[in-house]
Amino acid sequence: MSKIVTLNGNMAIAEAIRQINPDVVAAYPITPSTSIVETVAQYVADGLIDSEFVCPESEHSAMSVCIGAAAAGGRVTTATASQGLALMWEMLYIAAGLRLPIVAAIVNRALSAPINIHGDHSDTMGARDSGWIQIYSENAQEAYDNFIQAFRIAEHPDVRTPVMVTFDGFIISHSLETMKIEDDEAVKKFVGEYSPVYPLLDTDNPITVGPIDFTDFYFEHKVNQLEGIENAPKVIEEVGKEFGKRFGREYGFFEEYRMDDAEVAILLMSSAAGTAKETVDELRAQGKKVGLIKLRVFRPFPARKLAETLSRLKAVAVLDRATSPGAEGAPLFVETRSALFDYPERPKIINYVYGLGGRDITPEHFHQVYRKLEKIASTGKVDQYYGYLNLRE
Amino acid sequence: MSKIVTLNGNMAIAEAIRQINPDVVAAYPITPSTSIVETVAQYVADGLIDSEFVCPESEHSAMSVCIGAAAAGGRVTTATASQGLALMWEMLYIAAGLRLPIVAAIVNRALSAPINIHGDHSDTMGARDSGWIQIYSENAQEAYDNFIQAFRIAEHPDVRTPVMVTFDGFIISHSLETMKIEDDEAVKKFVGEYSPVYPLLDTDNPITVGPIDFTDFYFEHKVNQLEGIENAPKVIEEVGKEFGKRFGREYGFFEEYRMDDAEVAILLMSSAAGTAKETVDELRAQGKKVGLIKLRVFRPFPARKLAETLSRLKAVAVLDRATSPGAEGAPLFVETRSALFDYPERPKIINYVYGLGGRDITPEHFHQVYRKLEKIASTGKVDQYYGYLNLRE
Amino acid sequence: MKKAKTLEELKNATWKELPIGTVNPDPANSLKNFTGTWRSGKKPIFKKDTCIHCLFCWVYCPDMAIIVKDGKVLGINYDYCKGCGICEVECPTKPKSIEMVKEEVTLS
Amino acid sequence: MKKAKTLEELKNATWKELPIGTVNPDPANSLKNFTGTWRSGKKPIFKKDTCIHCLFCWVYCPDMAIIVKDGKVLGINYDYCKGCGICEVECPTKPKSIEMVKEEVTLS
Repeated sequence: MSKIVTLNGNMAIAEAIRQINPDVVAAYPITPSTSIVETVAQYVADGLIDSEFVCPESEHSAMSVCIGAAAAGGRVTTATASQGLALMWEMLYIAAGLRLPIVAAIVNRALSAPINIHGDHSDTMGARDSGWIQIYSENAQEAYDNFIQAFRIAEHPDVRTPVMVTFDGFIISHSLETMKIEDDEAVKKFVGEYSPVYPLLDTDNPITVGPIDFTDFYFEHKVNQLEGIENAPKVIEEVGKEFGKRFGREYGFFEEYRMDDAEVAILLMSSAAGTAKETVDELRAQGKKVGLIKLRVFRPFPARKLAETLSRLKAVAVLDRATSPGAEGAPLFVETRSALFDYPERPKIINYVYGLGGRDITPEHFHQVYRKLEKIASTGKVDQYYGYLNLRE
Repeated sequence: MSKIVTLNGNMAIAEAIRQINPDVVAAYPITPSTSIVETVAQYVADGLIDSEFVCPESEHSAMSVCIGAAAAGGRVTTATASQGLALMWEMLYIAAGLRLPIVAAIVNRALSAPINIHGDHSDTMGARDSGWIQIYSENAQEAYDNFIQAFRIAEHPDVRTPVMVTFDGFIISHSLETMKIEDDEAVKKFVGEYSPVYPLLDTDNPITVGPIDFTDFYFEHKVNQLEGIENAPKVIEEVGKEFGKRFGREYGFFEEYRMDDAEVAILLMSSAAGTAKETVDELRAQGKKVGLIKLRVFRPFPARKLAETLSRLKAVAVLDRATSPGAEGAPLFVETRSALFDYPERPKIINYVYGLGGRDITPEHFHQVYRKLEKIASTGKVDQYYGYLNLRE
Repeated sequence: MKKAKTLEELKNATWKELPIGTVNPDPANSLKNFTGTWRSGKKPIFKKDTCIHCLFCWVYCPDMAIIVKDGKVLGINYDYCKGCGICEVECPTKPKSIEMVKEEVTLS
Repeated sequence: MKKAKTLEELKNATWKELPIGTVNPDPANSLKNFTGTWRSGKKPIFKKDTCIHCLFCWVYCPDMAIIVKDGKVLGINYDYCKGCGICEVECPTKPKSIEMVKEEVTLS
């Protein structure tokens, strides 16, 4: 039986880990992801799960343990944030290169310097070339749902690629929310048994993984790796639909909120979508044709689907919770503009950076953005393509 | 007196470090950058320079030492490659966030897995959000010239931002080349004396750097940081012109090779430009209107200047020596398409990934690309926007 | 060598007004950050009669809550005591010279 | 549990034909990689008369160039000797039981 409970994002992930009971959990505590790992350690100590819990000396080592355990043939998970993900960075590429279906919960937090423990997306955006699938969650319910689906996606024979499920630090990780936890057996059944492809522990078929690879094979191995993430869209879609059938909450690449006859829209990810939806409702009540697109899957980037939806609009504001210093705009903006390049009719697109280091974003700021979009839609002119929201300028 | 010598890329950088005699050099050896650090260590041991040479236990620590020494007020440099840069990744953001004008020579090498020691751009492309200025070099001469200019750019009062100067592993780092080394005194004079802004060793004005910064100041500090890299274009241009006046080799954001009346062009970076130029010459001899753009400065990305040049063309092929798994194309391609977004008349743009893990690229492959571009230019049709060069498919 | 603005001058500063590189121009400003406000549940009581002034409490305190003068422990500075209790744990005397006692906290 | 193709089958393989995850299906294939071809300048000569079979050379050799059987050093396997000379340095006998001597190399 599913049950309605009050949990925060971290507790919801810990619940999912308890239900899935992975073979190995290797993690190093870091704010704001600590309570995930702490709770799982308690579950192991209490005998609720029989996962091998490894607490190494750093996040670099935590990911290394995950890689070793996954290469051995285990179902493996971890959790981290910010500097923790940054210290794992070298090993992220190795997990993906070895096609190991590790699942990681990443609690988004700003990167130093200066030190800040609050939420923004600079950590996972910085890992956007690492080869991992990236799924962003609006709230604790989505974090829980996405984390469960992540195992199915990562472990699918056509994918075999690691997945990170992210949600905003403190705003989601530490705020209590009324949500649904599904029945233990139903979750176990949905996730299913894991069957590794080339486990190192299969001593009858000895292999080497990650060997030295000179100019004669590296290129082929890398393109072979890319096939996994290129196969992911079909699987992400199937798993999202099946999850919907079983549990009543269906997932795709992005959520379209009141987009049917929208002329202008905001595109963003994660927790700010909640506030944005309220603003959309207010403006819709006034008869304005505004909508919202909440991107769920950033890697693989659903460029064609997204471009198709955006190309029908007059003006779009892409809201990034990260920067790409020296680039012409933040990451989501750049990839969105690029995706629309070949369309003869394109909306005007502007970019706002918001919420760095956990800075609040409120309905007032969304109103400001929609006012700007309406002006652009009516005049056809963009005076400034890039700006900041709620910054002291 | 300048002199003509035969050096490889690493020796050229070591020569520049000898001439500049920085206060601190902190580095950990890694293929193919090792001989830079090895040679500098020898220079220190032989008393040719009085730099403090620190050999820490990892690249993470090497960058940490650089940060400490630069915050103290020193002129600081390092060198690394691939997994070394990957292990520094966490600290790269901190160097940039603290606005420390560290200069690093990065010898481009493919990232694991699988292990490979040859050249591609996955390492520095993965650091494109770190806040560092990135300058790519075609050959040893450019590596030397760019490295010298990097100190002027990094230390300029309006910039105060770290700079990485990159060149391709083995192809440039280990291949001998006839090049010009400028006079010691002329180089010292060009680079000038370094005057830190807020040195920690200024005990009369005690300060704290990199403190904890909550939601009240982090956003402002980050945008304040961005000002440095946004001010860089003017300084990069001035320094490149001044270098030209003093030493006869002028530098800008990109080199246009036979672009005057070109209708199609290839855009790429680093060592492959040499081979591409030969191919352009061959095709020009046949009367074909083909050209080449070799991008030198990737961060800050010269989006406006580049778009202006490209917008006049019929078709462009962007050649990336890195991938962005799950994105719609590789990094240089995505940013180039995005830069051209607002132009009513845009060239057709296609993307090729080449040379991963050091795979050769030869004139034959450039001919293949130009043939494709001519077909696109004449038909106006793109059948496939993304592909690989010299891959076993 | 630039003279940085003080923290007071930087209050509500825009991004343009901040010194570059996250420089905090106000040395030792952790004195102004009263971490004692984080304390909840228990607080340490110093008992001078049994104290042997080994300074273990001072060494182990993660903040600056143990008041020491001329090598002698004088008491607790509650402005900086987070209530972690390590001072009591590490105190070697019998009975302990620092004891954690219940503290009623009024949430402001 | 999938049976991977052998390295021989994978020679000149396209990216589509490779096993996923950089799996190398050929265990212990470093045996086929003759690192001795890297050697230049000097090679080790084993002198059995003074050898005390302490196996220091075997322990220190970074490759598999020291031939040992039943706890006894039998000689050098030049297929895997890169010529680093650590065996000579670490040999504790006087005179040394391994000596590095000049080797003429013909570049192929």
